[in-house]
Amino acid sequence: MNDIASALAAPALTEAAIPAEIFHRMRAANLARWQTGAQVDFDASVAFHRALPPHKQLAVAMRRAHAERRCLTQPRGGVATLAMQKALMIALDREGLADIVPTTTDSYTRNEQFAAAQNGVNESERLERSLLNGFPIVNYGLAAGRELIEAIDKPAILLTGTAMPKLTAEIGFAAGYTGYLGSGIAYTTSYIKELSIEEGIRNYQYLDRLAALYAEHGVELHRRQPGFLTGTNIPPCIAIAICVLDCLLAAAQGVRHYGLELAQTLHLVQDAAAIAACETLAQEYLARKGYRDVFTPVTSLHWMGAWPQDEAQAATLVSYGGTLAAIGGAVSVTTKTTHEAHGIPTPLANAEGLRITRMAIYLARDIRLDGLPEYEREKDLIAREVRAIVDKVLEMGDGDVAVGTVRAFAAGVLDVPWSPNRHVKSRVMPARDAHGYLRIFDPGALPLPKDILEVHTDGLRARAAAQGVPYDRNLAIQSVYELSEPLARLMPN
Amino acid sequence: MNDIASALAAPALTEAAIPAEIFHRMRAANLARWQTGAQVDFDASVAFHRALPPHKQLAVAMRRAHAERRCLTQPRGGVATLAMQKALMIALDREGLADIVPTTTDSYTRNEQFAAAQNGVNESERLERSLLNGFPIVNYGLAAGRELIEAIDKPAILLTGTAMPKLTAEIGFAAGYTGYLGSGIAYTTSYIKELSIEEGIRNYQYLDRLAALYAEHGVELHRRQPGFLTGTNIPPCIAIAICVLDCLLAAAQGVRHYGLELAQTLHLVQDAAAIAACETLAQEYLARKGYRDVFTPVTSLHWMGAWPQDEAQAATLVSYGGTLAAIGGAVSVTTKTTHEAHGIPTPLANAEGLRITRMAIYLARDIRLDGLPEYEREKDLIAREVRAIVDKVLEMGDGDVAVGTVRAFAAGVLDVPWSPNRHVKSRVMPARDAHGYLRIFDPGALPLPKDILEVHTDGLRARAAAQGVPYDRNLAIQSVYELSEPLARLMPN
Amino acid sequence: MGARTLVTGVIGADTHIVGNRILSMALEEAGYRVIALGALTPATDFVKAAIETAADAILVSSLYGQGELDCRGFRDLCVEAGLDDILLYVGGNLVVGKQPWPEVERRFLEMGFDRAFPPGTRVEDALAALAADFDRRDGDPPPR
Amino acid sequence: MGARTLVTGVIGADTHIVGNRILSMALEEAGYRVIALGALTPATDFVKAAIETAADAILVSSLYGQGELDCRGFRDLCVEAGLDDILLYVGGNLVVGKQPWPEVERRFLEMGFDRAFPPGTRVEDALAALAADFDRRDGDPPPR
Ligand code: B12
Ligand code: B12
Repeated sequence: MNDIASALAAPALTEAAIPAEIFHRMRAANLARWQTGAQVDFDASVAFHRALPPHKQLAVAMRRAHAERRCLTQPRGGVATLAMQKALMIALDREGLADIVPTTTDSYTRNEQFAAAQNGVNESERLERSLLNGFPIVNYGLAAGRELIEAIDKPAILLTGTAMPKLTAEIGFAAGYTGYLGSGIAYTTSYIKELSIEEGIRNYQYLDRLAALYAEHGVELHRRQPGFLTGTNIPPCIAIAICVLDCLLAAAQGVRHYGLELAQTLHLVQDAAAIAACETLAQEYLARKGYRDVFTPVTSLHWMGAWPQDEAQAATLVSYGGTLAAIGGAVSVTTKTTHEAHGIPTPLANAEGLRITRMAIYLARDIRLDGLPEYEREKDLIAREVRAIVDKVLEMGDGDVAVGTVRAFAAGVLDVPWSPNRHVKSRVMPARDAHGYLRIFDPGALPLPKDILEVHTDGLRARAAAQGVPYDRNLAIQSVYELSEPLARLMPN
Repeated sequence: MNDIASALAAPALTEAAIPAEIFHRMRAANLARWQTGAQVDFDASVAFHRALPPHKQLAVAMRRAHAERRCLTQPRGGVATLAMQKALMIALDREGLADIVPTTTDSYTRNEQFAAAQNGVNESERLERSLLNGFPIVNYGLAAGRELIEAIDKPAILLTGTAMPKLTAEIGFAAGYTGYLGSGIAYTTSYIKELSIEEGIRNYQYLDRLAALYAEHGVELHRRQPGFLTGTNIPPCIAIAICVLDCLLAAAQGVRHYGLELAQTLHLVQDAAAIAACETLAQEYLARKGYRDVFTPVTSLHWMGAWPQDEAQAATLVSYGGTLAAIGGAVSVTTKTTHEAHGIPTPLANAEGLRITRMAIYLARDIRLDGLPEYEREKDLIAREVRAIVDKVLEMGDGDVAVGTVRAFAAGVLDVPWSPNRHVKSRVMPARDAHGYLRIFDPGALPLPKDILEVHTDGLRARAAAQGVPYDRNLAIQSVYELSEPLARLMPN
Repeated sequence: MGARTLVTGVIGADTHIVGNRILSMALEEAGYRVIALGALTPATDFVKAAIETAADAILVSSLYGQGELDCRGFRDLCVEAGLDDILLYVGGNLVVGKQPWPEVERRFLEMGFDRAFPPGTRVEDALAALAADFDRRDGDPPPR
Repeated sequence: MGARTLVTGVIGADTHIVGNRILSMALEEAGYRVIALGALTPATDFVKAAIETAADAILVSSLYGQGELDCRGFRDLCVEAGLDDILLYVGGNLVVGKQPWPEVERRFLEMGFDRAFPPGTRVEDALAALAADFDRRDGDPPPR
């Protein structure tokens, strides 16, 4: 199907906005791929969105929170059946006081295996427990989506970790979801094995073009980029470089409201610096490309790497995750739970994670690090790293972000650690240094200046020395496990 | 009994060390007050302490942690019977990874109602659950204490919130406890209604003289001052002023290892500033009085005011409590649990609180705020406040700390919020300001300079304005409840 | 009929004065005559004060967990002193540890308290209960 | 006898490659010949690879929770392909949500896996199990 879609799109890949009538034909082809696609009526959808009260519109909520320097809370959450999903979303809204209520789609839907998803629904109903890791919204279709939107009193966002978002997005927006998480570079490098970066970019150009179409009709949606990538020790410079590139691609399609996500490193100074640098750099490159009116709020994500089995240790990661987001000045935080290492949380555990986080935000609401020497240094470091990478990508694309990105991944100039995707070199190897900063052990072909790489290497050599272990790749592997280790090993008496 | 003891002491109150042979007679009289007193053999006790391995000596552990910039964890914990107490201490050591294991005495023992304590033990054995809020170590005596010390592989500290520590300390030290929490000013203002400040000071002069006697025999004990006072919104300047005065009184008796406790305000900057200022100011006044060799490590205490009933919110206070202690550079942290608002925690919940805290310390281990403008400002503010109070006290005592303290409380120059003690004016009223700092709403007769009081008043007026409430005493009462409020009220969507 | 008189205090060896003081202030503001005995108050002192002031109710606070021991026989003390049906409330963290409230409540009602209040009770709830109980009593015929 | 051959991969639509990759690296370092199929691998691809490489064992990873659906009939596929008694391991976060491990383990053993490994298993445990099972098999008479 993607081939048809891309055949319909501009023959050669470019960042340029998809022309209206080509997009029109692309949509028709897309919606024809599964029966529920036929339920989508664009004008009716626009009308529905316009009728939504402001407090159920995520774009409004994010702009307000940004203006008032508040940090909103949002969990993840998806289960197999409509009844279960409705109960979950209500619990997150009421018991969890979530400011933003999610619908996470299941992994069959993410890979457009709708028949398998249907089987998952049936089995879940038979066994009366969810056998899917998310809600198959494409199978359920428009009416079910509307039922969920009406069941809650908050804005809703679709979390669909996929490189193939086109049907899910059409149905989700039509149902009344006002937020959509996903992007062409980030998700293609992290959620799929065979799909090329080019295809992934094309698929999200469709989604961004669709969001822009809603905007043309007076409906501002919250598009969001999942900068967490593989969630596994992603150094801020890699996450932010890809945030910037995905953002430029979205802006080119006409998107003017684009959130940026950063997974926490769990180092207070590095995270605060990364959050600040992320928005500054996005705006810097948007301005360079001539976009002066794109809103780019930053969302901070609770630790995305391996979690400890001990729920006490996990509670700390949840609580600290709220602290980091608040002190970093994030506009929202995406929460996890004490069940993280074990499995998808129960609604109760999920709501509890939200409250732990919310309390942490309250306590740190007015704390900022501006003026702290170490913080200012780290911000500058990150900015220099990101510019080195992004400038090179733009150069390789002769100014075209889409083309530059594809070439850069082929060359390893853009690289993502621990990527499942065959089209990503995944040579870059991050590790945690002596002071808890995430640094780069092996840069692969990342175009980072020598003096910057020394900062990384020094910290990592210091760690190896402090632990009395050799300075080798095992540092990177140890760092994958580090925060999941039991305290008796992590911090013995 | 206290009358005899004080009659035996120097007739008029003074800070001067109790002369050896007078102290000898005081000890004899004291140990004769309850049968287990006869079990104390000083030389045998000294021998036992000398035979303890270093890792079971709290003085050694605190000095090491201070040198290595580590933050040790210590819970509270006391139950009625020996069997229960032993199981509790083993759980805290093994399940909680506590660096310091406590024995909290019950409130009858704290008030020397040993017959009532015995009844509590009997009832607890009959009903097979603890009806006492601590362990009655005086009733159980020396052998039981030794059994507890031998059951664990960590240093042990006695937590005995009392103005009458003389028998408990004799038996505790003899049993092999290497740490003792308590001081004449702090506990007399917070734990008793009728006893005069003078009596309380005399009682702790006895205890400090006893610790010094052990030191003379080559046994360094960890004495510690409970700067948390009434635990209810104590502004750092009041806590630290009393830390300094209690410390000077202990030094005068010959103590050279004296820990200082500060309850957390739950404001990151204020707490870090208070911890730093506390040690600096203690050393400043010790030097002024000519003591150059007193070790004064600071311990940070988890929130000591009213806790939320919601265990999710409580988990955040526990976790943040570890973060604040680590970032503040405290040498140890005293932990609470998710049960705090409900009742004395189960051993499991207590151990869980320790692990939540320990994980938080690990994550923030290398974070410091030095150079952060707001932090440096707050440190200076606290220093100026403390000097204003302490200098006035020393002046009122014509240089004698004991005399000055008694006169200062009579005049309200020294004052403690929410004190149960008739001899404390308790006119001072703290409240939380617009940015979460603990400030002083009504200073009573505290000798704080006008410009400083304005800093306090401005922040509180800002809060009243922000909340649209009148600027009155209710701010102080609201502030007592604030952190115990459910999130739906504290931070609505 | 003049203002009702209430005796308040924290029973036993219990130093927790904050909640009791806030409660006493709130009761005064609500128009009651309040005899506040403060922290660390023996059971007998409550009764003595109630007699001396012809109190209508005694509000006992216990936070530290040993209230289960301190409060035993409290009603008997009152009866012996001739305060057969003075209104008796108790509130706070009444027992040691987190225990199911209904069970704790039962224990204290069996001790003869008219009402027991769980941890974290707010003053509004205390005021409402007093108002209700006094109203009922005003309705009742005077005790024999 | 040459090095044992192992097929590894993450089954179904599951993208979680980190643990599977670390595991595969560790198996190679331990001297095994490892055919790593990576993430998002259909059950049939495991079997195909096992036949082509005459593998001694298949190590299936499933982290995302849908393994309970993806792994059904896995042993049957092997049997149909003539791999009647190839050693089958499965590990990861095998089911949706936090469920009691013994029950989860039973489910996967009933599907025909020789061993199932709980969340957070370390590579050492995997290596130890393989060594033990291969030793046992070396002892056994060759299958009919
Ligand atoms: C502050 C505090 C202290 C301060 C007290 C300062 C002072 N002089 O008042 C200090 C630090 C000195 C302290 C000491 C101790 N404390 Co303390 N303390 C607390 C804490 C954190 C808050 C209490 C508080 O002030 N709350 C705020 C006020 C406004 O609320 P309140 O007291 O609950 O009162 C309200 C309601 O209960 C109700 N109410 C109260 N009485 C009554 C009566 C009636 C009739 C009615 C209707 C309502 C009512 O109305 C009040 C106003 O809203 C609580 C835990 C918590 N709640 O978070 C522990 C707590 C009460 N303390 C406890 C203990 C055990 C102690 C100690 C024995 C030390 C120890 N072993 O750990 C010592 C006491 C020594 C002694 N001799 O009593 C335990 C009691 C355990 C239990 N019941 O199972 C608690 C619950 C903590 C815990 N979970 O372990 N403590
Ligand atoms: C990192 C991570 C991600 C990354 C993965 C990056 C990548 N491409 O690999 C990203 C962010 C992309 C991601 C995405 C998703 N994730 Co994820 N993720 C995690 C997380 C946090 C860590 C996983 C990890 O790398 N661990 C470190 C490695 C070293 O350990 P490991 O993977 O467990 O593997 C070890 C052992 O399990 C064992 N092992 C593994 N396989 C085998 C096989 C055999 C035979 C043996 C013997 C041993 C063995 O050895 C390995 C090495 O020690 C876990 C939660 C956790 N564990 O903390 C969730 C988790 C696995 N993810 C989960 C989910 C649901 C998802 C999503 C579906 C999104 C969603 N709905 O929330 C998507 C997946 C989409 C898709 N199509 O698959 C759930 C699974 C739920 C369940 N089973 O009930 C988890 C448990 C989180 C949770 N509690 O909800 N995730």
